[in-house]
Amino acid sequence: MFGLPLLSLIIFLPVLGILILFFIPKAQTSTIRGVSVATTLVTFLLSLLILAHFNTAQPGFQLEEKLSWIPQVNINYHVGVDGLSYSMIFLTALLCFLACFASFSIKDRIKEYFIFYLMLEVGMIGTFLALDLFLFYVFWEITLVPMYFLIGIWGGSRKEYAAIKFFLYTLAGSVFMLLGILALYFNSAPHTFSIVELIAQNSLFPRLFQNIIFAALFFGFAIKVPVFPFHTWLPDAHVEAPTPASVLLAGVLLKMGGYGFFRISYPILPEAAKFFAPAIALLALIGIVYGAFVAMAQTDFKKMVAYSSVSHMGFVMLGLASLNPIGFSGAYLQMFNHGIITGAMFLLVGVLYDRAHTRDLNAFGGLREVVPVFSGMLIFFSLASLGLPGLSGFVSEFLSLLGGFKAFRLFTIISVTGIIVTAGYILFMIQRILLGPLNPKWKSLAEINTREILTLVPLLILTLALGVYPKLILDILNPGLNLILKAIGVAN
Amino acid sequence: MVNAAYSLALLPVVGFIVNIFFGSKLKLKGALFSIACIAGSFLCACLLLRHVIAGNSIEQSATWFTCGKYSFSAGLVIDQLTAIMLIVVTLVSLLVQIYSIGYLHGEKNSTRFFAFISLFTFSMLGLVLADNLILVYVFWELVGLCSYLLISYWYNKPSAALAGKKAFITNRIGDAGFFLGIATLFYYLGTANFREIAEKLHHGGFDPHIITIAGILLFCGAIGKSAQFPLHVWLPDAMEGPTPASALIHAATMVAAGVYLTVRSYSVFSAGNFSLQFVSYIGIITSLLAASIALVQNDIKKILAYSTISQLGLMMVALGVGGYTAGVFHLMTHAFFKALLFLCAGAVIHNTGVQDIRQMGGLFGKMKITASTCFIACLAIAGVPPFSGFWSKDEILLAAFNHNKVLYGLSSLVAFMTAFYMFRLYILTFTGKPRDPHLHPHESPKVMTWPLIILASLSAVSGLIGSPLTNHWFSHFIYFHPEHHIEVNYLVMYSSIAVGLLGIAMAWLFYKACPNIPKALAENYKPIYNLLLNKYYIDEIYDTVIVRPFLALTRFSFSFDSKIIDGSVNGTATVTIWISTIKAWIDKYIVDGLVNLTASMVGAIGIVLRRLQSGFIQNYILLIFTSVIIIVLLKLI
Amino acid sequence: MIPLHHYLILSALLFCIGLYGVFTRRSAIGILLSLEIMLNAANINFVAFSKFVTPDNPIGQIFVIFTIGVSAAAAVVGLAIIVAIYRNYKTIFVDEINIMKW
Amino acid sequence: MWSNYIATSLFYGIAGVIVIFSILSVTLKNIFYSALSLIVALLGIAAIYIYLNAEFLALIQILIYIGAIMTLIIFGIMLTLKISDKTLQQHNKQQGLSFLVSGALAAILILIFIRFKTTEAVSLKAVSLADIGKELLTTYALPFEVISIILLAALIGAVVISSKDM
Repeated sequence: MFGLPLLSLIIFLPVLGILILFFIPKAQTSTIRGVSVATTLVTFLLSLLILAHFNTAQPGFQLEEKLSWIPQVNINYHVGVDGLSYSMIFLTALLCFLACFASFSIKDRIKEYFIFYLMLEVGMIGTFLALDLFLFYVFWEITLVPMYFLIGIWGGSRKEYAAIKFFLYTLAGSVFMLLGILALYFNSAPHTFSIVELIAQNSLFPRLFQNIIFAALFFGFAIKVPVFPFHTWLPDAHVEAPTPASVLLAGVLLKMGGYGFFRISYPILPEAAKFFAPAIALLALIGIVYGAFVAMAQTDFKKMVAYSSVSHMGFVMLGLASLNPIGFSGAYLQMFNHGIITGAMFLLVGVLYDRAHTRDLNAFGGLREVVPVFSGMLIFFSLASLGLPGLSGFVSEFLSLLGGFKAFRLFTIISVTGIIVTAGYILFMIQRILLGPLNPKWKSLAEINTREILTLVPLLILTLALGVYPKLILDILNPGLNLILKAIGVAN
Repeated sequence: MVNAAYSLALLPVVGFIVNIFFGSKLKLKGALFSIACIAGSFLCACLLLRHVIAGNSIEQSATWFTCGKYSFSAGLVIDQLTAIMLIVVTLVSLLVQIYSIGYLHGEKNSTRFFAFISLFTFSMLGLVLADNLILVYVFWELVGLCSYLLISYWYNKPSAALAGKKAFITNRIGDAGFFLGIATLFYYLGTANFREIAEKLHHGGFDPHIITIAGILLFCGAIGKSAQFPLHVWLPDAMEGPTPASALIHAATMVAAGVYLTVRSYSVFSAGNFSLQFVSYIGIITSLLAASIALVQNDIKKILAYSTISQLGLMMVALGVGGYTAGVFHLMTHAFFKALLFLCAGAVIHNTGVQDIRQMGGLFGKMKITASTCFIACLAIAGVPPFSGFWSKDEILLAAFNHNKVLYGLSSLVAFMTAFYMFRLYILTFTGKPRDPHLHPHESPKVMTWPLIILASLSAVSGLIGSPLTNHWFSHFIYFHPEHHIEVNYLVMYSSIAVGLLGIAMAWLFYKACPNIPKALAENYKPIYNLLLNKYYIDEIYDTVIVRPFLALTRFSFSFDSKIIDGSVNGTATVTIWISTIKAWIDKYIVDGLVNLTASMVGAIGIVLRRLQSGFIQNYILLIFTSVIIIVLLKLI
Repeated sequence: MIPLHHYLILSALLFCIGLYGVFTRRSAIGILLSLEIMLNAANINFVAFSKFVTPDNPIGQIFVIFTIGVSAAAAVVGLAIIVAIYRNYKTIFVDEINIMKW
Repeated sequence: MWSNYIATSLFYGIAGVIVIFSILSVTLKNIFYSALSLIVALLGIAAIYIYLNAEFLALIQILIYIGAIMTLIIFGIMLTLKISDKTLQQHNKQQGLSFLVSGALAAILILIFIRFKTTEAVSLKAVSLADIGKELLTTYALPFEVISIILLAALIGAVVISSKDM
């Protein structure tokens, strides 16, 4: 429309918000919040506008923009959108908009907070839209900094530890990723950072080279996802981060890892993808079962949700490793659904924590009597999280497992125990918080307020809609996934 | 007609939505609305039944979503089996809801109950209507959810909360197997649609081992949902829920879903080479186990729960020995009389406030309608002709007789025990003199008794449709292999009557004529008595063998995670710091030593020059200009 | 007619007087005053050179206009800073303002 | 020739006044008197501008320096009351060295400047105000605008810095 560079617009719109924020005195909190909400809202509307200009049935990238950036080394500002990135942008824009409301409970250094918040949005959207590996890496790193500060300044009691751990851990992964990217650049002919061109010449890379690069990239992405032995930064970061940061961390940042696999590792290094598939499936299996086990043992609500993320993201890896359309759809859908459901779960944890100032599961009990609406919401999203049919989590877990079953029978059979344990810890959590006799300490606990309800309702509707009619999103994803499968060379 | 099917399924959803969102305002009106919705569903079900009896069937399917070349469809199928199930579900649901108005009278927020019941009805109808395994799986879990919600309806009671959780997780274990079964079939046959599966299997050419494994995996789901051994433990605990919910979910409909699934996918079972035996073995083990436990239980609902498990086991036996029709038939009659029994028990509990049958007694005089309907239900379950249970049980025994004599003998034993414990219950509850003077029972209101009367009449006569009197109409209506000629085996029939009557007589002897016998037996065979009373210690065994090690394992995982994995991360950091410390030492004393030497010389000079570093800006300016002058002078010279 | 070097000498003297003030004054306002003297010395040079070197072109004068503008700005901002410092430390003696001094 | 003579001696008189009052301005103990002496010196410089055929500058010198900047400085002195207290040491301890350095610098500069012995200007044509205006708004339009912005920024900056909140 009007020939606007929609993608650049959506990436850099939050920058405009940041610039405006610079000129607002820090005392005017309501103006600052208003500007931030407006920025995220416009970004979200832009994401809808992109959908209107986006042909979902057409595979490949659309609305591409390409500008020469550093021509000496063939680095371009190259962005484009396809079904895979679109779904992630939509998720990012939506969660940013909603978490912005949850940010109202932040009370100190509001201006700095929102500046970092919007900066984070720039990085996230940019990562999902970049088609140039260098640009991708830049955006990828941009997300680190604001998140570091969000955790380190507005976090909980062990915030410094968590923030530094998060930063160093993910940075360590990024270094390997950068090495991988550079190796790809120097081994392509002509030297290029363009993802599209690299995919086109993916058959030229020798097998050993592919394996090494895949492993390097794997570190970068796997730490972000996080895949089993690299997951320990996640619980710490989640527990210490303020609610909106947790939402974005779980909802979007983890997806960047999965997105990296889909967008870069798999199509560019198909031989390695096949070679490593069993190993990834094994890690996924461990992640699913082990994450669920550890979640079961938690007494901290937020930590439990954090470990459930480890378990749920295991399904993404399982679907990825399966290398078939069902598994891929399941994995990608699981990324999207996990963003929505776990985002909502973190919002709910935040709602509870704001009122009770504790997250100890054993400290609650019988809250259903006092806060029925909150309880309804919590039960709804918990059920979605445990994969109840009719809600979105089910479809993706089902497809991941179904895809995994085709490729790795034994692994999947063991993974299925994960969904049993998941039911266990989720219901155990519900039992400890909502059921049982009312702990008299919470007799006058305040009910969830309208702002918080309105924050959750869009997520609720999406969860339900995607659970009942997953075609809505699968139709957007399918062309992109088929293209990746074609690039890997798996017969569709 | 398709519209009827849609409105049949969607009306309860309307009831659910209205009640869950506006229930707190609507109160009784919400309940009535929900009943109206179910009544509408029931009418639709009747219409559909007529349509099906006329020889039609409906099948409709649409693409749900696609992944690459794989397409998942959603659709409904209405054939004879579905039509019967629809009638059973909607009718029992309708009656239970009417009954619940009376039962939950005065309960705070009772609309929540109606909302959940409506949701359950929808899910159950969806389960029955679904035309493929994946869709069945969806609704399968949804009914499990409703069961969870209704069991922990009184959420303040910790035991109710625990029971709900136990039910859900136990079911999930079965569901995991169910899922794997679906996956196996999906990839092996390329479809999950029941009709297509049957067609493909009919053409043959499949590895029977894989089909057997698939069948057994599917049956895992049924084991969980229908509370078969070894996953039966949740059903007795589920009695923590309100009794009407138990009647609908844990007696009549949901627990029968396992049987329904086995029936629906019967082609898979019969194509395998061991799966049917497996079904019958599980069925008979469950049946014997539950019936023997029921002999000595004292909680009225627990007895009924074990009875339900036992009857479901019998249905499985029927299916396992090829009695396809018999299984479905018993499912239907059982739904009526077991729902009736539960509702009667509910009326008793509602009016007396106790659940222990040893505290009851002599209620017949106070609650005539309840007692007489309960009597009819007991006759039906005990297998006394012409009540419904007789005809269906007779068919099961006949099928077992034709197939395997040992199973036949054991099934007869189950029938005997059933008759015994049911009449033990009846005699202790309704006859004799009141044992507890504090109880002041009275008859329930009409809104509760009418459903009892309707169900009682159904329990009495519904068996006739499968009896020789109607020329086995039912077996011509629902069948796996069409059977043209059905012979009546009088040996089986008479022995079945005899077994039932023997059980009744023994109950009368034990609890009416010589009340000392049970006590003496319990004294003399104390280990056996305790074993039965404690349900073979299965819960305890599970607790020690599975639950505790599992929880220990979770704690171990967590400490493993925080100590070893996270420890290695932190360890890396620590090691880095150590290395830095060593490097710092080297830096400080060796590398820096040289530097320090230089530095100390510089320092000596610095002591002199530090006076220049006064920190006063004007001093600096002065120095600057002094330097300028010096430079200029140097230049000039 | 006054020769160019007279003007220049005058300006040199003024410059050095101003410099002396900058060196010795303790109060910031005093330093500011001395700075103004130095600026004026420079201005005199500009105008003088303008007259004697490029008589047809008023570039020197225009430069002085700019210098005056800048010095006005400097004085304004400088005074504002001095007033703010005075409000906080109750002194404007530069050797007593040592908050930034380590 | 007399007029020339008078003009020359007047120049030296004015120059002397400027130098003397400048010296007073940097040495007086009372900062207020220093400011007043500076005003006199500035007036002298304005007169020097007239000698240099720069009447416009002379006007500006009086208007801006004396009328604006000095007024501002006097206000500044009044706002910072304590500093004009006579009991306070107004000069620091490096006066001797300072005198030497500035004296040396002055000597050097004078030695250098004395070589510029151009007596006569090439043209005695006074630069007209119109010329200056034309140049300012054509050739030097950009610097002119820049200086306006600098002034504006200084204005705002001064208000912000000295506002009570800081």
